Amino acid sequence: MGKQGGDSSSLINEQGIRADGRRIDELRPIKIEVGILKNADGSAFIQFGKNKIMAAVYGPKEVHPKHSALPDRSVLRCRYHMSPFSTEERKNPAPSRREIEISKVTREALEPSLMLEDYPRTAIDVFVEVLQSDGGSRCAGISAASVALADAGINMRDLVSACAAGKVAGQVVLDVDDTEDKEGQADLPIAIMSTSNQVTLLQLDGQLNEEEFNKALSWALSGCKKVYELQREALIGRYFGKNEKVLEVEQ
Amino acid sequence: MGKQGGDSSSLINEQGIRADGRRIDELRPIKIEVGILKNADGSAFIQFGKNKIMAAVYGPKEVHPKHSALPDRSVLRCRYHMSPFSTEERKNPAPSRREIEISKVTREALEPSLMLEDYPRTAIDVFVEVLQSDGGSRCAGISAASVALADAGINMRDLVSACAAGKVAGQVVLDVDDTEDKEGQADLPIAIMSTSNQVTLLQLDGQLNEEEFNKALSWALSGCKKVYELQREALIGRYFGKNEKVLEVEQ
Amino acid sequence: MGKQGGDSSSLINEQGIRADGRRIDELRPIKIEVGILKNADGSAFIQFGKNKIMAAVYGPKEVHPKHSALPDRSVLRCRYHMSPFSTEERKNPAPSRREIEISKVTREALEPSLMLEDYPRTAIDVFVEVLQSDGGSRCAGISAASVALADAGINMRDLVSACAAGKVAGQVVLDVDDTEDKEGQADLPIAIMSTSNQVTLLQLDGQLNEEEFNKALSWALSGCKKVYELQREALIGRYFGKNEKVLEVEQ
Amino acid sequence: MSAVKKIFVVEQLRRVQMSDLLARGTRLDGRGLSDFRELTITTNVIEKAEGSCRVKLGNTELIAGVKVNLGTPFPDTPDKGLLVVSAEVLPLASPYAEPGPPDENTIELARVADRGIRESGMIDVSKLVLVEGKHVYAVFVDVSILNVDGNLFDATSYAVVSSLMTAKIPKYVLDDKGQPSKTDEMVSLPIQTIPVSVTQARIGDHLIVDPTSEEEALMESRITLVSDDKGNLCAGQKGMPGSLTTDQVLQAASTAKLKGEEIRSIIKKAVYNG
Amino acid sequence: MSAVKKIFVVEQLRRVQMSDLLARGTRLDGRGLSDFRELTITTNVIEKAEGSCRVKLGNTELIAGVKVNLGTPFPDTPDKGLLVVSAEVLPLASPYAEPGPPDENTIELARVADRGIRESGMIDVSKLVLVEGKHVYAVFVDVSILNVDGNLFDATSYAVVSSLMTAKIPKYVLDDKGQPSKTDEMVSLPIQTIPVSVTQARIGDHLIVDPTSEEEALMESRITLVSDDKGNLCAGQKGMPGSLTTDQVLQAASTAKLKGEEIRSIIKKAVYNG
Amino acid sequence: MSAVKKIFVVEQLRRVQMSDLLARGTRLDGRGLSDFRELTITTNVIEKAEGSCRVKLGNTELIAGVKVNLGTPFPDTPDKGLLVVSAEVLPLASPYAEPGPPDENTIELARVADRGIRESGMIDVSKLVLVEGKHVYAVFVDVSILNVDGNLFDATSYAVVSSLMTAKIPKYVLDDKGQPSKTDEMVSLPIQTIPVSVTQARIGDHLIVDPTSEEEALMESRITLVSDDKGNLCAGQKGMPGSLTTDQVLQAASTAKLKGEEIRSIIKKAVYNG
Repeated sequence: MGKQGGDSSSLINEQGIRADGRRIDELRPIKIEVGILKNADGSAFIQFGKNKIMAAVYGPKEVHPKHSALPDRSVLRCRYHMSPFSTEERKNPAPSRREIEISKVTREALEPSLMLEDYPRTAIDVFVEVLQSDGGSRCAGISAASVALADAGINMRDLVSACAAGKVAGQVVLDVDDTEDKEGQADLPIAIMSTSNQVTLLQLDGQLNEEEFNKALSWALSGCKKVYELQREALIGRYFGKNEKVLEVEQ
Repeated sequence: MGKQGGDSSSLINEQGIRADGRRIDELRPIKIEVGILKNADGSAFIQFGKNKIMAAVYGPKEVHPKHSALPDRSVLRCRYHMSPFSTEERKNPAPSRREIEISKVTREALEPSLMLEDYPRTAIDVFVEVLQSDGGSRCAGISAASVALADAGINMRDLVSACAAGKVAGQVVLDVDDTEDKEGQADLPIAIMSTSNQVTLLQLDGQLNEEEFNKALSWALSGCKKVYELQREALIGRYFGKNEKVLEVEQ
Repeated sequence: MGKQGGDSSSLINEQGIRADGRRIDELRPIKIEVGILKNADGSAFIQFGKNKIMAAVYGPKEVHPKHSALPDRSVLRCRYHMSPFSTEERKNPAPSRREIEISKVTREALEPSLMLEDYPRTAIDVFVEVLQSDGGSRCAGISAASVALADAGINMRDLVSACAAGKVAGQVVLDVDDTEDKEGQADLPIAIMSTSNQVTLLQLDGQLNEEEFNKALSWALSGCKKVYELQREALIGRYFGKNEKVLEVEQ
Repeated sequence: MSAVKKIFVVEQLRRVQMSDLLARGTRLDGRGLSDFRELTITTNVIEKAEGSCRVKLGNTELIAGVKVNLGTPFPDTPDKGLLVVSAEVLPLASPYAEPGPPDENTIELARVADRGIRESGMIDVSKLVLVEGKHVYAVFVDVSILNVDGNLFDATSYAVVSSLMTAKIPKYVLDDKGQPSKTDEMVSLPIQTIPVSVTQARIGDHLIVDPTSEEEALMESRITLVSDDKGNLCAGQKGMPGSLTTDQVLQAASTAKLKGEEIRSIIKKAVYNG
Repeated sequence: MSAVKKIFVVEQLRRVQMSDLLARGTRLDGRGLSDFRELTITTNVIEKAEGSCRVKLGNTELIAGVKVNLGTPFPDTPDKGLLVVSAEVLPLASPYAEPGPPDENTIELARVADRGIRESGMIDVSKLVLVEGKHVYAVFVDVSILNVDGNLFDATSYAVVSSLMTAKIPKYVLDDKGQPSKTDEMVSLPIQTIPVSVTQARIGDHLIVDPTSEEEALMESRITLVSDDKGNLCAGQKGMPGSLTTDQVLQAASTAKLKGEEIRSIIKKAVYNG
Repeated sequence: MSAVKKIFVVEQLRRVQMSDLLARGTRLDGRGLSDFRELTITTNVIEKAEGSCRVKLGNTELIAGVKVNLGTPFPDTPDKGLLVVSAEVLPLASPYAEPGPPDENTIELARVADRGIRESGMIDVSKLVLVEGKHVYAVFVDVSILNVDGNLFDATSYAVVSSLMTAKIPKYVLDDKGQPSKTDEMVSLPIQTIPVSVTQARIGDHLIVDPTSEEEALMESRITLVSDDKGNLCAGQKGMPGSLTTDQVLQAASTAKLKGEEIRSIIKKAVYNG
């Protein structure tokens, strides 16, 4: 259902503080753990607010059936999936149309960052499993998947970092949570490659005028850059620091 | 449901005129347009009463998977499908058992006319899409498909022309429409190759005694021949006359 | 649903006689017919109480797709399926999770008996169709399938013979029927290769203490051996005696 | 000579042999062109079903079972009970049968069997109503095909018809709240006529009834026509990628009526004396 | 030279040609970078549907139909009617379209069209309620795509919007038992705004609107933005495995608004004068 | 030597090595034949679920979550609540796991876990009824398997049992119209016993508990037995295309009881002190 109906007046108080205590330009707490699944070639676990998401990478690997292989590069495949217990109401485990769409945009958000031409005739599988969802799960999943791809040693131009901005109670806010997504006016999830400022994911649900759109876009970009720092630290912690280092966002 | 229950007394008046104004041996208005889809190798659009049906042909073309190819001839494949908005109640887009059966008899009605042996190791795909249905859609679809096959340049012995007769309010009638199909006593759809008088489709739903059967068969055959004239004119119009000529049945 | 709820007091009377007149250690009547389907390479029909089950074998035969063949042995495939009219309430013909599990344990019960290494790069298909079910259909199906495999001439170490024991009204009983299965406390279906006493199927539904488990296991084994005698006699009758000899259990 | 060519030659030879036989009015198994194989119908073979039978037509063998429960009528026919005919060619039945959802051949088979029952008015579905628009009997006839040797259309139809004729269903009455409640009384279905299917195969210029698998492999087209007690045709289906002349259609119709009466008496005998 | 290499070379040549053209501000078919192809909308082409239209955008051609019936609202939105948008790329439409359940591309297409309608508030779904939590109108818009030549996103959106605008649905009233009953009166849907989708493709450094299939084969990324009557953006979707700079995103947003107004007037004209 | 032969030789060598170790009473990872790997159960890891836990059994790792809502009981058990156990081997978990509907292995896994819960009477389903025949609690336990390293049967069972033990579900009461209405009170599920699954693999003549993936690759058969608080066996499943002697079955039963008590105390500690 559209975002026009909700009474969102209680979502931001007069001091500009949101229902969960955040400022309008503040991210939820984020933790990233790297390399925690034994079998996967690369993996990462992200907590992004109440989102708990596991990402794993298998590959580069042989393609079945063979005729779906490409002669000049690897085939990137993604599955975004929600565990049945991850949502308020039990989710049917069969993939919904929403999950199929998010799987597609996740793949298209990650693909520009990868040097797939280095792995001809192979496939790279990315699996994103939402164990608990809380608004913004596609962004959190993309950020985790990019770290898992790095952990798997896939050659990449840059990490992909994702974050949403939106409009709640008439104001542009950073990082929309579940309640704000349902009762707010707009959600603008974005993914970027930070060093080159290239946008690899953009979706918009809900109404923004041109000024709000520009502001939301710029806030989302700055959110992505904070996520990027945490992704980098998690990878450094994994490879150069103590294992399974847990990093928390400081603002 | 069977055809026994309907009170069909109002379907033909005392002057022998049917609910839509036709005589008992009169076809509904028919228009055929040829070659109107840009991508298809051949196409035709038919209006047959309120039926609006698009037929397209792709092929001869490579077969996937390869082992389903035949060494001595082309494989003919047909899909008869109804758009969700084509019926009174919205139709689920997944193929129904009825559509699967009609796809099969459509293929078997067209196949005798085609020189499939001229195209070994290939496939020819025929797609019939019912955009609006009004009783007799399988016949109209077969007639359109045969024109589309000709438009695609597939070698053929003859066009296939289809038309139904039936029994309504106790009388044999030509070309049963939707209301007559639901409230009438019998429907006998027929397809023929006109020049050789070979029957390539025959189905019967509902009760006819031997005399009625003979009469209905002979009326249906004469209906097929009228359809054949229109098919021929449409093709001639397309290839020798002005493009997209629209022909109307004159009776 | 679990087996704790039923009031099973009426299932065995004071003389130790069960609802259908059997003693607690008595099998239901059993008939086995061999080779009754014309097309199958091997077949058997078993009546086991009210169970009526047909088993057929096709193979060894070519495998499709080819890459699922094994270089050193045949692939055994099993389908256990119930006809829609076989149960009290009409059964949906699509395979249920229960049927998929039973297909798997049936295959695993039969496989130890077969010399699959004698037929590399082939497949052997076993189809078990329950025409009427009455408790214990998986055991009856396995016993029939083993006879059908022998009828197909597949090299085997031994026949596989199956039978259940259980607990009803507080007592261990042999060969649980439908009512006893629903209202009893436990069901322990077993399959063995008789000459070597190897257990190839074991499942347990419901509660048995260690002593009851030992007793039920030993009773089920003795039931299997009676089934074995009938399987042997049916095969001898088929190949050395008069065709389609019908054998009844004598106790 | 390539393998493909060899198969063509063998098939060609069989075609010639068959053609010679048919020209002399006989068939591979010695039957005349309009002779059925032996038809055996054994009723009540599945005690748990409301009606059932096993049909053998030569080596073609199948079992039909009727299950009846209460259901809700379709919105556009609130005054009619439900009747659903399904068939499965079990993978036991032939080396070519595959497990899985029904393919187009099996769907056609079940729909043509259904059409014969429905269009003949065999069952008076208006008598299967307890509360109009709310509670009706739902009659399911399922056919499990055990062995395939040609002419599944007729064998399936006979099995469906015979199992419906033998069915005894529990009578329901309405309790004081208007809810249906089951009684111990068992009643027959409201049978109005006995539709009989007769399928003919065209091979060359000949029409033969009740083809075997071997004959079906050579047939160019097939026509199934169903007739009722009064000799009306009530359902029909041409099949296979070949054609028929109109004369052949008319000949098929008259054979269908004639042979239909013969088969009808076999069915009646099996059901009423069975 | 291998076949694969040859294809690379051909594609490379086309890319260079396209790039040269775009640098000069023009395209293969002579259009400017922000020119749409001719858009023709014919309304009420399916008389049996409550609303319908045929859309041609260049050679891309499709038909949308609206069907309305009564339904039960979702438990979490008892005060809102139902609106379901679906699309099928018919196998008639392209040599690459396959029959079968919708693939990820078609799912995305339908979801993005749906998003534009829903998030713009085009239909006031709160007015589609007869009895809260129990009886609501269920509006189905189905799109059958007949010929594919690029920019399915916009063509689909225009077809959905136009067919909703033309729809006349039967008015229901509640009878004395509170049950909905159909009247003869036909009413329009509660339209609040006309959302317009504008899709742009990035090829190299250039953004072009309304790409053809040929242009789509060379595009690196795609961005669809939907704007409403007041110039608000209300839905968006970046697609394809390439990226966009933030400047390109802002440029796309401003083009979407501008071109949106142009297209909106074509839609209005077609629907109100059609 | 062909590739296939080489694989046989390698497998043969591993088999010999394993066999030697087992004969000396030890295993590749140093465990004794009846030693479990370390079992770690962390409860309440998914705050949105009514109950949840993360189970690690060696490198096998999974998460279970309990969701509870209201449902309608099955017609044949109107006096019992609903309990549904499902499992998915996520494609994250192993290079051999494929996305898609559950295969026969996963179906068996979920059904055996379900059997242990159901047949032990762990949950008193008769207490999950609000209005007989109409409104009952429906308890869904879903298991997402994150990493596969053998013995999924036991790990899945422990996760299901522990998540059910930790679950707190909203209490419903009946309003004056007899409709269920949710209260703020949270209650535990009616737990009657703690069933414990113990799976043993036969390799040669040896039975070992809690096999790793490496051991499972060499096992000939597998037996899972579930015991309750009182030492009754309440569910069992032999698996894999090998056999067991009756002595091995009896030995497995007695080991299952013994090790079951050990594991039960680990579960209790994790849930009650967790």
